[in-house]
Amino acid sequence: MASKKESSFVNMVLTLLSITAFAALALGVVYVVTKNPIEIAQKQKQEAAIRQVLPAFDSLKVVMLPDAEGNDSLQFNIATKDGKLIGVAIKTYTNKGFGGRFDVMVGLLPDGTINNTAVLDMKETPGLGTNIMHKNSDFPDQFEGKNPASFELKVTKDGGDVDAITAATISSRAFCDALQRAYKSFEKNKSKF
Amino acid sequence: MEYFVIIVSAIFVSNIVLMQFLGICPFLGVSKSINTSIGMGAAVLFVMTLATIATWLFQYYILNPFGLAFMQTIVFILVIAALVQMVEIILKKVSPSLYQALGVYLPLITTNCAVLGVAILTIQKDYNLMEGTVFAMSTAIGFTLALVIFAGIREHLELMEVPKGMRGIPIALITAGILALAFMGFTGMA
Amino acid sequence: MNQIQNFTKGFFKESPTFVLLLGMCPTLATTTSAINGMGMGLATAFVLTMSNLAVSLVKDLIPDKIRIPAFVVIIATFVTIVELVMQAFVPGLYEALGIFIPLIVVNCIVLGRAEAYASSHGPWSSTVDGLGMGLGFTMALTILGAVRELLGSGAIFGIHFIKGNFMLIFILAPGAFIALGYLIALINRIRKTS
Amino acid sequence: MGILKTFILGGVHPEEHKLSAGVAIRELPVPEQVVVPFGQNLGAPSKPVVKRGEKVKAGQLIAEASSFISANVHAPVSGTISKIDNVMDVSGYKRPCAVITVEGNEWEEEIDLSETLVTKEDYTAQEIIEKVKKAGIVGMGGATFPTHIKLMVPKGKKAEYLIINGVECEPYLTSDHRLMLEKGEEILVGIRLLMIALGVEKAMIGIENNKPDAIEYLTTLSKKYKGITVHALKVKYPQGGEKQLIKALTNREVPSGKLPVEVGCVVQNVGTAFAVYEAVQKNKPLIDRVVTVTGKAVKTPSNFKVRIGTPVRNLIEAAGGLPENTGMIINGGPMMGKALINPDVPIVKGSSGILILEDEFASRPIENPCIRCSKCTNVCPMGLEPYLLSRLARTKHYAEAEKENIMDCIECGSCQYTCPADIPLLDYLRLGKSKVGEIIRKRN
Amino acid sequence: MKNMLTVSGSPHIHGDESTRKIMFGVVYAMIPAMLVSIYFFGLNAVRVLLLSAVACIFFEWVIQKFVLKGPLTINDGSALVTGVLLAFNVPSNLPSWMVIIGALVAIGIAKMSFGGLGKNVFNPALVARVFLLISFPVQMTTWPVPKILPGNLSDVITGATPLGMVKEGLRAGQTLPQIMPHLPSYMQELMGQMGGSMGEVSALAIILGGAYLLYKKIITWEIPVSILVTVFLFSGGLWLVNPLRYADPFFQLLTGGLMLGAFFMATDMVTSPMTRNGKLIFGVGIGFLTILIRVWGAYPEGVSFAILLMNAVVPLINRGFKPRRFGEKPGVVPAVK
Ligand SMILES: Cc1cc2nc3c(=O)[nH]c(=O)nc-3n(C[C@H](O)[C@H](O)[C@H](O)COP(=O)(O)O)c2cc1C
Ligand SMILES: Cc1cc2nc3c(=O)[nH]c(=O)nc-3n(C[C@H](O)[C@H](O)[C@H](O)COP(=O)(O)O)c2cc1C
Ligand SMILES: Cc1cc2nc3c(=O)[nH]c(=O)nc-3n(C[C@H](O)[C@H](O)[C@H](O)COP(=O)(O)O)c2cc1C
Ligand SMILES: Cc1cc2nc3c(=O)[nH]c(=O)nc-3n(C[C@H](O)[C@H](O)[C@H](O)CO)c2cc1C
Ligand code: SF4
Ligand code: SF4
Ligand code: SF4
Ligand code: SF4
Ligand code: FES
Repeated sequence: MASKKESSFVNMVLTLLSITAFAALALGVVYVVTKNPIEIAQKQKQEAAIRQVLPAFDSLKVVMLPDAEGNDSLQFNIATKDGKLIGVAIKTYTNKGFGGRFDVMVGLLPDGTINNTAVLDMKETPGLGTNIMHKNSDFPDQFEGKNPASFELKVTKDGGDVDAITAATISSRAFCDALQRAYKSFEKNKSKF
Repeated sequence: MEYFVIIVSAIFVSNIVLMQFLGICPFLGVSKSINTSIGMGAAVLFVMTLATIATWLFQYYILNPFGLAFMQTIVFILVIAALVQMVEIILKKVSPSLYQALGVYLPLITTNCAVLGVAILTIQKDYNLMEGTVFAMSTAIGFTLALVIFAGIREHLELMEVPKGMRGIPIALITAGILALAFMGFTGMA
Repeated sequence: MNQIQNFTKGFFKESPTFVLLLGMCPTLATTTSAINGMGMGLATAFVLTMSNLAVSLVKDLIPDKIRIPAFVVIIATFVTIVELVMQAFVPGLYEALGIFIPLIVVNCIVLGRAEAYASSHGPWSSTVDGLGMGLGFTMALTILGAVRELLGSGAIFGIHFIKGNFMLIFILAPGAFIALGYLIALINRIRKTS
Repeated sequence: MGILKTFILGGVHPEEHKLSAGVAIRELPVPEQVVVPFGQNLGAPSKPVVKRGEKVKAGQLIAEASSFISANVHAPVSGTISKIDNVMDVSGYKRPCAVITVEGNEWEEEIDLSETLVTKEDYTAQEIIEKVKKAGIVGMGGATFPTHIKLMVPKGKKAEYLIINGVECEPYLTSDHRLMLEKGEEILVGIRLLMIALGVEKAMIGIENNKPDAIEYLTTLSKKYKGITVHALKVKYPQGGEKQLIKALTNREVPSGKLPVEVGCVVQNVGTAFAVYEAVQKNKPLIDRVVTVTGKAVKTPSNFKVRIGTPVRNLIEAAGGLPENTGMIINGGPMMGKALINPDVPIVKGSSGILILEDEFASRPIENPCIRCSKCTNVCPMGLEPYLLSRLARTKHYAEAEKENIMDCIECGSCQYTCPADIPLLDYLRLGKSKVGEIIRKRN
Repeated sequence: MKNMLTVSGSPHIHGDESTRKIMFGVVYAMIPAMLVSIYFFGLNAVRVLLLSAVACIFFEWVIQKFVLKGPLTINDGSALVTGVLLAFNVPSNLPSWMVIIGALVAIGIAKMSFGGLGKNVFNPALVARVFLLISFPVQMTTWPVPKILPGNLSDVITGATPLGMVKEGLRAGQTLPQIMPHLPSYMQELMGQMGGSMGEVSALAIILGGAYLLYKKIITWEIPVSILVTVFLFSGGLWLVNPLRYADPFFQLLTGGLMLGAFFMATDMVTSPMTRNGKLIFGVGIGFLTILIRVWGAYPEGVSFAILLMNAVVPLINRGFKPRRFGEKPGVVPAVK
């Protein structure tokens, strides 16, 4: 076995440099190998929500448009197929959640009918508030195919048409709030797409 | 208002130790007496703030422009380690009394995941430099708060006959659990 | 100590979680379910094994004074590799474990084993040590995850025994502390009696 | 009478049971044999000056002060020193004692045995102190600190008040009460002498309000004596503690670890004042004292004037004999007194009472966990935290115990008396105090 | 005479206080509230009360006998107090097995893990209550509407607590004057005609019990008074600032578990400070946190959390607020008149 290297300055610098070089090399290789998969994974994640809430499309245009009050703007993903508008996926939000703000992607058909929804990220309580997500309950199903023009986006307790999740009225209400925001903004900006 | 939310959230609602599980090791290890807890808290406040500022600058002026964001972990840990070293050396020269007070805790902090954790969280939350600094300081205050409360409870338990099987870490964890339970009362405030 | 003992010590006798009380943060944070615990454990085990091997290979080339920085660079490299690979191939799990993957770099089990074991043992022993400790850590996290998942959601590895949730608190922060506290007390008791 | 004075912090009020308050002092016959311990005072035991077989007269010096804090001991009877040996005394330990077999009734010549009141005051302070020292007077309040030392005010300090302790706050005990009723004049003369010795203008007698007869009697008498006032106090234990009494009468607080003279006070018990009278005016050394024999099961609770060295058994016999269900015999009161191992030990200068408790009071209840009710803290007259100090002592945290002022504890027992969990707090406190005391001594 | 005398250190007499007396005093003080809860919630209240008390005592016995193998102290009555208070802290229609889990948490986790009576840091009944609240939020926030005997023997209707209604109404964008008409009147709140946990509904019954505790000197005034005054002043201040958003102070005093907390739970001597000033600080902290949580937090009610949070700082308070030591201010040597 080789004897231990002494801690001279040159030795130290050399060793650190070579370790770093090796590390950089290894990382470089892995980076190159994983670069593509990561990009795909990330793109998929972003688009997954949009694909989930809209019918099949072939091209997507992203614009930021103001909300109904005009003091904030929302991300509109305008989807077309063969050049024809088939829907808009709006990234909307609410501040009224149990755990504060959460984001929802909502897909609206050109006439304003809700196609589908997807909750993006939230801090609601697991097992309660999280029931507003598809994988946990059928709460979101009740919005599909409803047009907010005729479908009151409020929980029944407040005189609306939405059946709230038991013991999670707050989250249910917040969810409605997010959809309402999207719908109003959609109505206001209708002319722009 | 923005800053107020960051502060309340970092100290109470999402307390780093009780809700985010960062810095558990010093929490369990250094919290045996109130005085050391305060010392540790002060040291963490100091290092966490500096580290967050330094790593933020690295992230936005070196990593991002050169497309090296994937090197975040390795760069941050080296920056923090170097920073702690530097702080130690400077402190020794400039303020021996402060060094006396904080010195023993500094090496412990390098490997404290809370410091690196906050540095990374600051980037993840897209905070600007000012927000990041406030966030880091509030987090450190939240850390100190939890540590001092906990130290008080442990000094108290020291005088009690805690059952043999529960003495030490188990009762400390259960106390932390109940403390976390109590902190859930702050839910929704920010 | 033969290699079998060297391998198995991390599971019980020197369990990093229950006995040495190392790496408590990821232990508490990532065990909301058995599968998350296991994922975190495996990621750590990989870094631990590889860095042990790497350290034992280069230990004689490193001057003493820069030992720790050198180890940190080695460990950080493997952590970054794990990050990139997970991001690419298991993005869901990567998301769930969040910040605790990069934090493996400060997990004292990893640096601790590099310092305490790999820097004075050969590559083969070091690899076995890392693997044993890593899998011991994985086992501990999986057990804790399973307990919390069972009590919190009435499920293990996602297989539900009851509809809906059970005691929500065990998925949340307080339940993590409490479950780990009693697990450690229990293991202490078993160790004392055996 | 308006609002009665008392101390502020803490205190308890146990049932008083002053069974013998109306019983006049009787002189107990001299026993056949007395046992006189040489160490009857706080401080160093005295050095014997007699030999075995030697004949002594009553009042003759048999042991002299051995060091600064020490006091003379005199033969309480006339007779022969039959033994000088280690005999068990009230402390429960075997200590050097002189055993005297009583023969005849001879007294030292200069002692004036008449009952006539002498009110002569033309003594110098030095003369009085010398006489007090010679007479072997120690504090009769129970602490048995040599009185002449208390009379020598340290340089740089000045005494303003002489405080006379007629509080007798312990339940059951009545010896001071009777003494005040029966020897009021003598006590007041004694107080005048003490005032001269200390060079103070003012003396205050503090008496708890459960002795209205004594208050009235002494108030009337005190009009004749310059500078002496009598003060009725609210009944509250441990008002007799000197720091509490000073607080009650003067609203001054003796600082932690300091002596009363720090706030210009010197405290003496009424019995001490009486002894000073006898020593100065009658040349009589301290060879007898008033002792209460009491207890609910005792046939005739009484107050006796007894010679030092008389076996406790004799007193009990004179009060109707030892009751069947006796569980405990206490030298002193129920709060601070010391349990005796057997009734054959002798009465000493500090014995103010013999209390007999029945079986059911004798056994200690089982200790329960502290429920942190803070009652002990609320009753501690020194503002301490007994629950904490006892835990610190038990878990050997002596340094913290010192910081928490454990040495301030006056061992009054109020905390233990009140504790609903029946924790023997004072036992732990004494343990802590002795350990901390050791540490402090080592440090100095 | 027997030749064995007992020799022990002084003092040789003892006052007539005992742990058992204190604990049973608390049980007696809870009788009015128990009767009210039975009056309003019927057999269900009896079920929960009995189950909770028996389960608490049972778990204490099992743990002492088989786990700790120490002396048995179930006779001291503290487990009974915890049991009844736990029952007071849950809705009367809580499933039995949840009550039992609550008892296990109170006794097993919050009390016996620390070593039993006197050693716990947190109020056991409250730990259990919050544990249940977070574990079973649906069942713990489904309140049967109080109905007067004997009508309450059968159909259970559920309604919200006044605090819950206020919180929800505000979240839905209503103002207080819009919400208030739907709430019970002050008189109803005082008597207990409102949704809520079993023991917290009637402020009057609780005050009655509290008065008994004060009279018996089992508790002292500092904690309840400082809590109530703080709540009154803090909420009153907010109300003056904006009566549309902040409920008035009487409403805050009469609703939720405030009275129960102030008289029966914050006063638990084991988990509260030792000195007068400490107790005052403790009470002010509880009052302040309660309103903070009620007004700005996610939970409609904050008393339980507030008490637990202040329990945690009791060791610090005890360190900071020492009794006044005798001779502490020796500098003053006042003249005597
Ligand atoms: C620990 C805990 C977490 C909760 N989380 C949520 C939540 O995420 N979303 C929600 O709407 N309500 C949540 N709640 C319930 C609310 O406090 C409130 O009771 C409920 O929203 C009212 O709904 P209801 O009218 O259906 O009873 C939670 C309650 C508890 C105790
Ligand atoms: C070591 C020691 C030294 C003392 N020195 C003096 C003294 O110099 N002057 C004095 O007046 N009293 C002195 N005292 C007496 C005390 O102040 C006090 O009167 C005595 O201890 C009896 O009080 P107690 O019965 O309240 O304990 C001394 C006491 C002790 C223990
Ligand atoms: C708790 C406590 C209670 C006391 N009660 C009395 C009392 O009631 N009467 C009394 O004369 N001395 C009492 N003493 C003793 C006094 O503190 C003090 O020693 C005595 O008054 C001094 O006078 P002396 O030296 O003449 O005895 C008590 C001491 C303590 C510590
Ligand atoms: C005035 C008073 C209030 C009490 N309050 C509670 C309480 O809120 N919760 C509880 O579990 N026990 C309570 N107890 C009972 C007892 O102190 C409690 O079980 C201990 O905390 C257990 O160590 C109380 C006791 C008293 C004397
Ligand atoms: S070294 Fe760091 S990560 Fe490891 S146990 Fe200690 S504090 Fe935790
Ligand atoms: S020494 Fe004891 S018995 Fe005597 S008066 Fe003082 S307190 Fe009472
Ligand atoms: S014995 Fe000591 S601690 Fe107890 S009350 Fe008396 S002075 Fe205070
Ligand atoms: S009186 Fe007894 S139970 Fe109460 S605090 Fe003091 S020691 Fe504890
Ligand atoms: S893992 Fe140790 S502080 Fe987080």
